Amino acid sequence: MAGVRFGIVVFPGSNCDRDVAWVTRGLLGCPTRLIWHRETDLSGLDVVVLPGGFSYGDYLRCGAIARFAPVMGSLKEHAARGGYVLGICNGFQILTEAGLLPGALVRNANLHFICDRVGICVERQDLPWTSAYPQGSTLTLPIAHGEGRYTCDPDTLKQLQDRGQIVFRYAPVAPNGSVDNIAGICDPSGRILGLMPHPERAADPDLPGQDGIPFWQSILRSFAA
Amino acid sequence: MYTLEDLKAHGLSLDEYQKIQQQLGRDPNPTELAMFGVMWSEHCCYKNSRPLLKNFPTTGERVVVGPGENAGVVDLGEGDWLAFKIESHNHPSAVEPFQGAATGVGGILRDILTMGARPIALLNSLRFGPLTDPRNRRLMARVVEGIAHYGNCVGVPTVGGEVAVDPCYTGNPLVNVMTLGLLETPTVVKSAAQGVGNPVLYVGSTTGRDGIRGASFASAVRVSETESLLGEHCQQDLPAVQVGDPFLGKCLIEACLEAFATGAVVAAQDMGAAGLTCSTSEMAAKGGVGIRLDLDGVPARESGLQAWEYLLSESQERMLLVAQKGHEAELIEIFQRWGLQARVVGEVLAEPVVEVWHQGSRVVEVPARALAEETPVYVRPVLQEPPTYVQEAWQWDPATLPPCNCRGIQLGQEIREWEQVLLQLLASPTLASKAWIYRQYDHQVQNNTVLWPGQGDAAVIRIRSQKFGSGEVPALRPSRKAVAATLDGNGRWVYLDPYEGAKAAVAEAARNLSCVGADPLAVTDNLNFGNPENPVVYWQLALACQGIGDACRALGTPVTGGNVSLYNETLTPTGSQAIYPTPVIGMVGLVPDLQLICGQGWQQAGDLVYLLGSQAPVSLGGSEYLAVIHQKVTGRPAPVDLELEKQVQAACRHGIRQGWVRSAHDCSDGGLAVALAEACLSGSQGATLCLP
Amino acid sequence: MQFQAQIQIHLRPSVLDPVGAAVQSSLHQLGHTQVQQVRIGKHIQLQLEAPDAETAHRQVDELCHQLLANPVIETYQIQVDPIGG
Amino acid sequence: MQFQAQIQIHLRPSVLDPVGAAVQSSLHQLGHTQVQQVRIGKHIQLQLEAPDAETAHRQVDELCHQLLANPVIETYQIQVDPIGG
Repeated sequence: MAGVRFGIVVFPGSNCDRDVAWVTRGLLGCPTRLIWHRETDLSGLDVVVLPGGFSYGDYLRCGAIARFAPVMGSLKEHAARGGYVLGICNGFQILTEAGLLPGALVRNANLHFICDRVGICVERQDLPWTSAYPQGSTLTLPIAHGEGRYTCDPDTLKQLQDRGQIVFRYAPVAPNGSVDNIAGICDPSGRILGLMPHPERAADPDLPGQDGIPFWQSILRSFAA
Repeated sequence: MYTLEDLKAHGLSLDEYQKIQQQLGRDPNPTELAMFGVMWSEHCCYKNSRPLLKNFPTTGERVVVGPGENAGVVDLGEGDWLAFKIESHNHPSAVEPFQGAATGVGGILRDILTMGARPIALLNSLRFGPLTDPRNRRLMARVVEGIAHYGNCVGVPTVGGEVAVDPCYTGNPLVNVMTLGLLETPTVVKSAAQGVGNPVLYVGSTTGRDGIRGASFASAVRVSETESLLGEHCQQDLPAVQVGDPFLGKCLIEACLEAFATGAVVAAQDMGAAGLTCSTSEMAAKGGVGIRLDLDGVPARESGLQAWEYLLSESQERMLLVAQKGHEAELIEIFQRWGLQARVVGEVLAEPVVEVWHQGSRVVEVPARALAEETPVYVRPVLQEPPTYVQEAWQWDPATLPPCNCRGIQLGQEIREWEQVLLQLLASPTLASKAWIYRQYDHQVQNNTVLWPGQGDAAVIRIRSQKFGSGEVPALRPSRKAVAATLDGNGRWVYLDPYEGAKAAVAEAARNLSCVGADPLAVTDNLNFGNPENPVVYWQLALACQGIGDACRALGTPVTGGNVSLYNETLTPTGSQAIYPTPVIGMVGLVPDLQLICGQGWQQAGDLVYLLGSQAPVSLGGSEYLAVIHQKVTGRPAPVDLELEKQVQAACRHGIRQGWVRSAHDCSDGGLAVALAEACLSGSQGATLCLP
Repeated sequence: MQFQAQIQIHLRPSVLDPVGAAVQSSLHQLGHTQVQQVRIGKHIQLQLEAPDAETAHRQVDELCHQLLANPVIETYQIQVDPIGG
Repeated sequence: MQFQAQIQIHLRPSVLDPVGAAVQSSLHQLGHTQVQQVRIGKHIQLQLEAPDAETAHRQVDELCHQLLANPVIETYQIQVDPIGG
C-alpha cells in the first residue's frame, strides 16, 4: 500500500473523521490512521488532518477547547519538522485558536447554519494542495457550517494578501460574510492549510459533485514527485 | 388514601387506581403512584390507541424486528440490517420550540442506537399554524433551528421530510422526527433484561429535575393548561421541558457502538419518556425477570433529589444497559473514555419485580408487568355514521364553484387567469420551496447522500459500513446499495375521509419511493390526533388505522412500529378544537444499485413526458386548490385504487431500472399542475404538454 | 435621558449547563483546579432613552421578559446607569 | 479565601456583531425604538480559591487570556468579589 500516509485526529464531537478516511483509505487506497485526541505519537505520518465536526461540542468558541488536547502539542512538532497539516471546517477553527493560522472564524453573518454547494476559486496552483487544478479555475465545493465567517484585523489581512497565503476564495461572494471572501488560507510555508469547504464531500465518483478530486490528487502528486 | 385531585395530578382515573390496588394487593405509596401515573399515560402505554393498531400487518420476509421493540428492523440483504422509527415531540415543542424539537431528535436517535445501529439519516415532518401570525413564524424558525442544532452537532445528515401549514395547527405544532440506522452488531440488541445477577449499568449524562412529568404532560394536558402547568412549574424552578446536549449525544453514540461491539451488552434501552421508571420496568417485563435499582448509585446533577424525582426525571442523553456479569469494568472504561457517566446501579432479579432502594430503604416494590404490560386498555365504541361535518362535505358539488373558461376563473369581480392561480398555489407555504429550511440542516455529513433534499421525491442514502474506530483504518469496500426514505401525511384529506385519506398517505409514501427507483419495504407511522375521549376523534382514529392497515397489506409494506400522539388540540375562542387527524407515514425502500435512480427535474430537451395511471378518478375534494384559492375545506377526495397504484409504481420502477426514465415525480398536494411546475423548477427547464 | 443597561442572562440552576461543565473540566485539565461552579450565560449591553432611571429599569425588564430571555429556562439580572451628566 | 468572579466578554467593536444587530432590529419591530447600540456577549461566573483579591484577579485574568477569551476578536472585563466573611 504505497501512497501518502494520512493521520486523522478524532476529538470527542468530531463528525467528519470517517468521511475523510473513506476518501483517503477507501477511494485513494492510502494508509490512514484515526488518532484519538489523547495520543501524542504522530511519527510516520505525511499529512495530519483535523476533520470537521463540533469538537468538544464547540463549547465557548469553536475549537477553543480542542486546542488544549494532548495531540495538539505533537501536531505543532509535526508541522515544525516539515509535516503537512490540513484543517477542514472545525479543523480550520482549531488551527486559528491554536495560533497555527492567523485570524478567527465567527458566526455567519446571516446567523443561520448553511449547508450548500458554493462557488470557490483557486488563488494559487503552486501549492501541494492545488497543483492539480487548472489555472484560475472556479469550482463548486460543499460547505456546512454555522461559524464560518473568517475575520482578521487589517494588518493581518494585508500580510495574507502580500504573502499569497489566501488559497481559496468564495466566488462570486462569501455566503457567510468572510472578509475578502476568504474560504481557505495557508501558513507562509504553504504546508499548513485551513479551509471551511469540505473537499472530502466532493471526491466520490458515485456521489454528486466531484470538484474535490483534484484537491486530493494534488496531495498525492506532491509526495510522488 | 388519595383524593381524586391527587389521582388527576398523576393523570389517573379512579378505576385505574383500583386496578393498581388489585395488582399490588395494597395501596401504592406516593413514589409507586407517581410511577404508575407516567407508565399508564397514553404516551407510554397507548391505552386508547392500542386496540386500533391491532389490524396493522406487521410481518414480512424482510421484517427482522416488528412492533414492540425500540425500533423496527428490516433486512436489506447481504447482512445489512436497517433499523428505523418515528417519534413525535409535539407538546414540548409548543412550550419551548428550540429544546422541544432538539430533544425530539435526540430521543429518536437513541431509540435507533439502542438496537445496536449507527444512525445514518434523519427526516422530519413539521406542521404549523399560518405564517401570517408572528408567533407561528417564530415557532417554526425555532423548531427548525432546534432540529438543525441537534442533528448537525451529532453528525447525522437530515436528508428529507415535509413541512405543511394549516390553521388547525395553531398553538399545537406537529414535530415528528424519523431516524434510519445501520446495524453494527451481529444480532439485534434487544431491550429484554436477561441473566439473574447481571449488573444494570446507567450510562450517559447526569440526572436532574428537568422534564419531570414529560410523559403524562404530553398526554393529558392541553396546550393552554400546559402554559399554566408550566407557569406553576416556573415558580418552582422545575422546567417541564427537557434540555438536550447533542455533544453528549454524539459521544453516547460512539461509546455505545463500541460497547455493543464487545458483545458484553445483554440488553439496552434509552431513558426517554418517564426516564428510569420506563426503562427499568419495560426491560424487566420483557425479559420476564426483575430488576433491583439503587438510586444512590445514580449520578445526580443536583443535590437532594427525592426518589420519585430520580425515577421520573427525563434528563436527556441517558441509557440503561444490562451487562454480562464480570464485564462491567470493561464497559465502564469505554464510556468514561468518551467523557460519560457509567455506573452500576442495580442487578437483574429472578423474581419479576421492580425493586428500588434509596438511602438504604426500599421505596418501591412493584410487579414489572403491572407497570409495563398489564396497563389499562380502552376499547371505545366507533360511530356507525360519519359525523355531520363529513356528511356535509361529501355533499359538496364542484358545480357550485364560480364560472370559469380556458382563460381563468371568476373570483369576485375579476377573472383570475390560470397562470395566476398556479403562481398563487406555488406561493402557498405548504407547496412553496423549503430550501431556506433544509439549507440549515447538514444533509451531506457521513458522505453517503446520493440525492440532496429537493432533488427527488425521496431521500437516497448509500449503505456503507462505518464500523471502524481509532487506529489503522482497514480496507473499505465500495458499495452500490442504498436505502430510500420518505415522510408523508395529509391532515386535510384524513379530516374529510379518514379511511381513504390514511390509505392515500401510505400510497403517496410508496409512490415517492418508486419515483426515485426504490422498492417500498416497510412503514413506521406517527399518529397525531386529538382527544380520543371525543367520539368524532376516536372515529377518525379508528378509520384511519383501518386505512393504514389495508393499504400496507395491499402494497406489501408491513408496519414495524411507530408512535401515537393524542390530545393534540388548538385553542379557539369557543373552546378547544382538535387538529386535523394527521397520520404521518415514514416508509423505507431498497435501491439495489444507486446508479439506477432518478430525481424529479427534467433532464434533457426533447425528452417525452408520460402521465402514468391517467385513468385514476380525480376530485377537487380536500384539494390545496380549494383551500388556497377558494378558502374551502370540503368535498370527498377520490378514493385510492391500490391495485392501479401498484401497477403504476411497478412500471415506474422498472422504467428507471432499464434506464428509460430520466426523471419521475408524483402528483400529490396541488395536483398535476403543481407537479409539472416542480419538475420544471427542479430541472431548470420548461415543458409543453397537451392533456388527453 | 440616555441610560446604559447591562443584562446578565443565565440558565436556571436546575437546567443542564453543558457549556459550563465542559469549560470547568478544561480549566481543571489546564491546572486551574482551584476554579469551581463555572456557569456560562449571555451579557447584553444596550442604550435607551427614558425619562428617569426607574422607568428605564422597568422598560428593560419588559424587553427581557418579551424577547431577550426565555423564562422557561433562563433567569436575568438588570443594571441600569445614566450616561453622561 | 473564596472569591466570586464575573467576566464579561464582548466582540471587539471592529468585529461585526450580527446577533446584536438582529436583536436590535427585532426590538424595534416590537416597538422599542428607543433602544440603541445593542451588543451581545458572554457572561461567565466562577468561584475560585485565592490568598487575596489581587491574586484572584490576576489568576482570573490569566484564565481569560488562556482560554475564556480569544484576544483576536474579543475583549474582556473582570470583577472579583470575596464570598462570605
